[in-house]
Amino acid sequence: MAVVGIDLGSQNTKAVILEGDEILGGASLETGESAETEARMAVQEALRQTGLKREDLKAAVATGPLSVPVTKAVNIAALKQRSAASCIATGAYFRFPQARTVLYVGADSSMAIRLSGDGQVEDSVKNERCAVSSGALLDIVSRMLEIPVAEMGAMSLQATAPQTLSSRCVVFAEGEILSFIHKNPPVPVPDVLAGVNQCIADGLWGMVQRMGVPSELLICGGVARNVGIVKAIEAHLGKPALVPKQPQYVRALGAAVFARQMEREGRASC
Amino acid sequence: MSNDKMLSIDEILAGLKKATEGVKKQPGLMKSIVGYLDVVSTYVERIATAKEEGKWVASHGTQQPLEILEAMDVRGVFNEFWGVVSDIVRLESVPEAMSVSASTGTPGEVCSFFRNMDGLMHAGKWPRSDFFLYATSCCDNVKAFHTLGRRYGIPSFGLERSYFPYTDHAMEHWKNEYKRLIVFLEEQTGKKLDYDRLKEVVARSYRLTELHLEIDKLVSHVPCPLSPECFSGTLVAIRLLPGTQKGIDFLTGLRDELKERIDKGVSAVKDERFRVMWTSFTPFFDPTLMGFMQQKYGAVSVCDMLSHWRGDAKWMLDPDDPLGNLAYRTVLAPGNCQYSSGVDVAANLSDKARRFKVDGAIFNNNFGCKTGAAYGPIIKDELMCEVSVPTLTLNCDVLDHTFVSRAEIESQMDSFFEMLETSKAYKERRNLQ
Amino acid sequence: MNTPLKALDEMIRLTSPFPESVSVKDWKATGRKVIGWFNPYIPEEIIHAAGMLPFEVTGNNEPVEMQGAEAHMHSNCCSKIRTCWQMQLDGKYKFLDGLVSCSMCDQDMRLFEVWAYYKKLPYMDSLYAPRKRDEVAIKLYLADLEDFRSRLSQYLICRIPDEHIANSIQVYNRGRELMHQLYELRKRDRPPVAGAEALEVSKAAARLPRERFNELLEQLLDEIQRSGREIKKAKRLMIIGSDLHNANQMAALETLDAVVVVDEMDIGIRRAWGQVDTQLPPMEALARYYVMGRPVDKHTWNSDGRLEFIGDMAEQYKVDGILSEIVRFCTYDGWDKFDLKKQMEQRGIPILEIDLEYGHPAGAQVKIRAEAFMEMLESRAS
Amino acid sequence: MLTMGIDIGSRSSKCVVLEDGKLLTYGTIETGPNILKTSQAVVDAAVQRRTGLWGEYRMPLPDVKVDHLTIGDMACIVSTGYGRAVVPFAHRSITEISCHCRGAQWFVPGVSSILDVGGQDTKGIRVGANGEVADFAMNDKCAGGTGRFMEIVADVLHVPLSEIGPLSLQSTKTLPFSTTCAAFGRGAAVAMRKEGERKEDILSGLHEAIAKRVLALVKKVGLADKFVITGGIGRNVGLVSKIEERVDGLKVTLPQEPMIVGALGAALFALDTAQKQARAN
Repeated sequence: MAVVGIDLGSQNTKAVILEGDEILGGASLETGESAETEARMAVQEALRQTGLKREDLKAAVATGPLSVPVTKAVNIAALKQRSAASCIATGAYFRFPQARTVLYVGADSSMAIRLSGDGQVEDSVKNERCAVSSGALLDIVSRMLEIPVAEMGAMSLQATAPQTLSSRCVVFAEGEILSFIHKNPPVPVPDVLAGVNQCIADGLWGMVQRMGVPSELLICGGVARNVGIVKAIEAHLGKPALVPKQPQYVRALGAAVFARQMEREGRASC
Repeated sequence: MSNDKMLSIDEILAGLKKATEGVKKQPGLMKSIVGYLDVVSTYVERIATAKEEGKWVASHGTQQPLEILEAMDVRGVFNEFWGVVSDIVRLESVPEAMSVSASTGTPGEVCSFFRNMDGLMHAGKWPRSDFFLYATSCCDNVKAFHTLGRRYGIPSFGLERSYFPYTDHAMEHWKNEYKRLIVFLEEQTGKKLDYDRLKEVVARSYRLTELHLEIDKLVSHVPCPLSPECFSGTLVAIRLLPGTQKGIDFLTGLRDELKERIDKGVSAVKDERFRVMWTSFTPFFDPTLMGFMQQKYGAVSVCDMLSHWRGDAKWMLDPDDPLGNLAYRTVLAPGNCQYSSGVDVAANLSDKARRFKVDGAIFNNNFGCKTGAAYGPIIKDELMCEVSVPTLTLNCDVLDHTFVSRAEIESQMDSFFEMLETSKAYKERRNLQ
Repeated sequence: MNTPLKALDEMIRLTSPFPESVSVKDWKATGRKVIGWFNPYIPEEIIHAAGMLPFEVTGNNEPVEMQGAEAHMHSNCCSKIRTCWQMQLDGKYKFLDGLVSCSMCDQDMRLFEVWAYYKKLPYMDSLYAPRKRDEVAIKLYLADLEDFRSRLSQYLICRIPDEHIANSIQVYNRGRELMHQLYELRKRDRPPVAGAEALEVSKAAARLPRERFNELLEQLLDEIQRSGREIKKAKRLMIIGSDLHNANQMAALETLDAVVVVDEMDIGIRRAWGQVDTQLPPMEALARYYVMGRPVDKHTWNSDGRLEFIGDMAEQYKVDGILSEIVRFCTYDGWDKFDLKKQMEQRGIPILEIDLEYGHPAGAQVKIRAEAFMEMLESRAS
Repeated sequence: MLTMGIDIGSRSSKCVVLEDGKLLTYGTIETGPNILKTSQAVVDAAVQRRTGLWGEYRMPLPDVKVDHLTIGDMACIVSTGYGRAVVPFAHRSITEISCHCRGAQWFVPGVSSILDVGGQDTKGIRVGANGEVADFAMNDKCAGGTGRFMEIVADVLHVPLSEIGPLSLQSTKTLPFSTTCAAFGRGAAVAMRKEGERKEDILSGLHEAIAKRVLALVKKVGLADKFVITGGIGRNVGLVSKIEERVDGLKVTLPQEPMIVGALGAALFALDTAQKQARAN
């Protein structure tokens, strides 16, 4: 029985189709005007990959940083809304049951979650104001330095003398970076990027610590693809962290797992 | 003209009158809401009419012995309440006042209660005050009273309370401060304090305390009989009109209605799923939030830190020593619990959580409140290990509704209440499975 | 540009690396205790009289990256206490045997609580300092001081006698006297020391055994006399506002054509002003000095005196402009801003307000303001 | 005598050439990652009379050939703005504060208060009796009221910066908007969109919030007639109208070309220096 999980992120909308324990397909497309449309398109794309039809989807769960109803989008009778935290936790636990702390880093917001042994959320904290601890800064820097976000992580690892950003404010951090590249001679790009990643990682580490010192830390969300940030967090952690192959799908996967549960509990039929 | 957005006292009065008419028509509310709004309107009206009635007006902060003011025909304007009532009447007023405050150079990072006052005074919309009264410990913002007093030529008097108020010399000093306050008031008003009248006021104030404690017991009943519209009823009576018959009548009515509701099995919400404690202030910045939480999550607000009485609140030690009683009262009284060490506040709240059978706590981390910002985590950790009550920390501004969007709050509450439901402690508390 | 000051270099050597410095290590090596404090209303004399080293808990010349401090205090706390707490988390303050704070500044008190809750030290104490300046306040404060002395005595298992305190008062008075002399020298048209150097001196006062500090300061003054050292800059500045321990940041400002000749900081001028009355019983004398003996500070409710003091100093030191550096979220400085600006304008002294995070360097944000301010002073002059 | 002013801002760069204090030509481009290239490019833009940013020219320019001009022809060049320190061929660098003050008076004689909303810094300036900077204030340690903040929001709404102004004027209700944090502001905008709020209303809320903040800054130093808004933001009719609502009947004066006020001020300072030198020898 196939089910779908939909994640309405602030930058990308993702859909993951799950059957049993197998992920059949996953799609992600940029968030634009209407949550409804994107949800529909994402599901369609995912269906296309699996060769399934809309009717084959027996249940759906939608989630995201904002609880926006998308019932119209995917006309599946059994559609529920689950909170971001639960879906991240469930998605993480599904593949990495050993994870005890989950750090989710999205475009605008990030979240640290402590899990119980059976994958339940024990505590969670969201990023604070005036603290660079989300992907926001990465986009800005990427546009400023004309470097694709995808390459920023790898590039930062070539840093020889990483710069320290003193400001925790996204805009002022940008200002500081400007003053680096406007120096004469300009600071090498990798050193700037290393500083950016370090700054974000420090902000995130503060959140992780609120959940207590983690035994096993899983990092997910789109920004987890930035190896520079992951490395910087691992430096704090003192050991490798768990990172899924496609970290950006964890929340959608969690939603799918909830959908599967619904479907199994037979709620889908009624 | 942007200044028009800022509320004058007359507009507040009008707004409250309108609200009173509104609730009379609105079905499903507690009867006491009328009395509630009456207490609030009376309070504001007393300030508006003070001058023509030959009374004085004192703008003041927390920890004031309002009974002394009452006995000396001095009517208080509690600066924090003024921000709260502004939000009830018109949400746009406070942000406007605070931008005026910013234009005077006051940083946007000090307490909004005071920035609101700062802005309204600058725009000439603060209630005309004869003098300012303020007190410590903890909150450093009270310095604003002296600062603004200096700026607008309003005499001010500050009461100094030891950080640890229970030592003999601290209590002695605190009581002595009240004596100095009386001297100050007598100089300002040219009237002598009538101690017999003070005793009567104090006696009525103590009656209010007793009623408050009765009401607390009723509210701790499961399911909770108290609806959001009357949530701050006790606080309003105790903090605005202590020692007045009006206050007593209102709380008596509230108590009786709660009894009645319990007997009839009426509760705040049909399906009470969560009992919530506010571990700093309640969400003044969004007056509709509590009602919303009930509807969406079945989460009922049962208690908060602001209306907390320390210990057993038996402060009437010696009926013939009103000052001694009051000195003791103000350190026990609601609204003063937070002026203490985080560990002490956490202990008080843990005890409260037990008594009110709380499932979850919400800590409003007011951007401008340094005290809260620094002891929020201690309270959170204590509640978890003492009574296994988890806390949701909301970063917000105590008065400014624009600071954090409802969508933001909702998404955090979604996560929080889903988490609560699956937590072991919750299941045990509700003996589920 | 200028002859180095040997005594100052020695102070810096002894107080480095910060905080567990050469002198702290030497002190601990002899089995003696170090008591940390972080509020100007804690009388170092009493700790000194107990044979312990009073050490001011602060940040220093480098910004401290927040890496978990926000787990115990939210990021809307003053960045000074977050910095100190982060340093504790980083193990920088493990040499402390005890900690004393004061509720005069709520943030200082909260730092103390967080410390007591998450990392208890053998001796932890706090006292209340009054926000008023009168006889009643002195009485209240004196009572707290006596309690403090008793608790410290219990910790020592030996009563701290009045004579010891009297002796410590002598030592600290001498230190104040010497620091005051240095401030006097900075009144010269060409001051002998830069603001950054003077800041290092007053920081050392709260980090070194006071006797040693006094010796070095005597040397320093002597060196200045003999070397005829002088600093030639176009503009004279005054720094006021929050306690900033970052001398690099001040040095960066002094790379402009200006020198800082005076300040209004608890860690600066207030350490150098006034004397504890040696005729009175020592404890009472201390209470009097700490409540009323120093220039009015921002913590006092009635800060009229503070604003007046700032104006008077600005005039006595013939400053061209005032830099008001305020650590973000500081309530006390926040509420003085408006009247401060107004009163200084009445005196015709331009004032530049800079908001910053504690310990952070003078980045582009600060530089541009300072440079524009200098241009403004320039155009006023011409 | 030719003098040049170059304003390397955090977002855009401008270059102005004066002939004996009269505007000869100017150009504007976006600030690129490499400041040296940018300063060259903006000079080219000026001599080619290109304004990359806000489209068509606003200022009438003398009808003479200028594309042959080089920096070598300049008697003096003054740089200002974020990158002022690294313009290789500048003889002097002066801060934006002084330059905006000077430039504003060229456009609007008798100006007394200036608001400049830059990418990183927002400035309020009070002009003294003799045209000197009498007082100034810049945004405190929060970026809420900066042009960059506005861009970040415009960006998530997929509206080009040049269009947010006109669009916001079509708003029917002003949504509450917080300026306390760029990342949160961005999130809030996305949230409102997802809840089906109209871009117009979101932008109107944004402009309202920013107007409050930036005006507080000017009022701090003293708001009086004539009040001038400089910088690219002067082209944002949405923000300007919100500001006008809040200046108690005062009229907002816009320079013909708000973008180049800083660069023009720099060019005027360059003229002073050049003339001094001329007199010297």
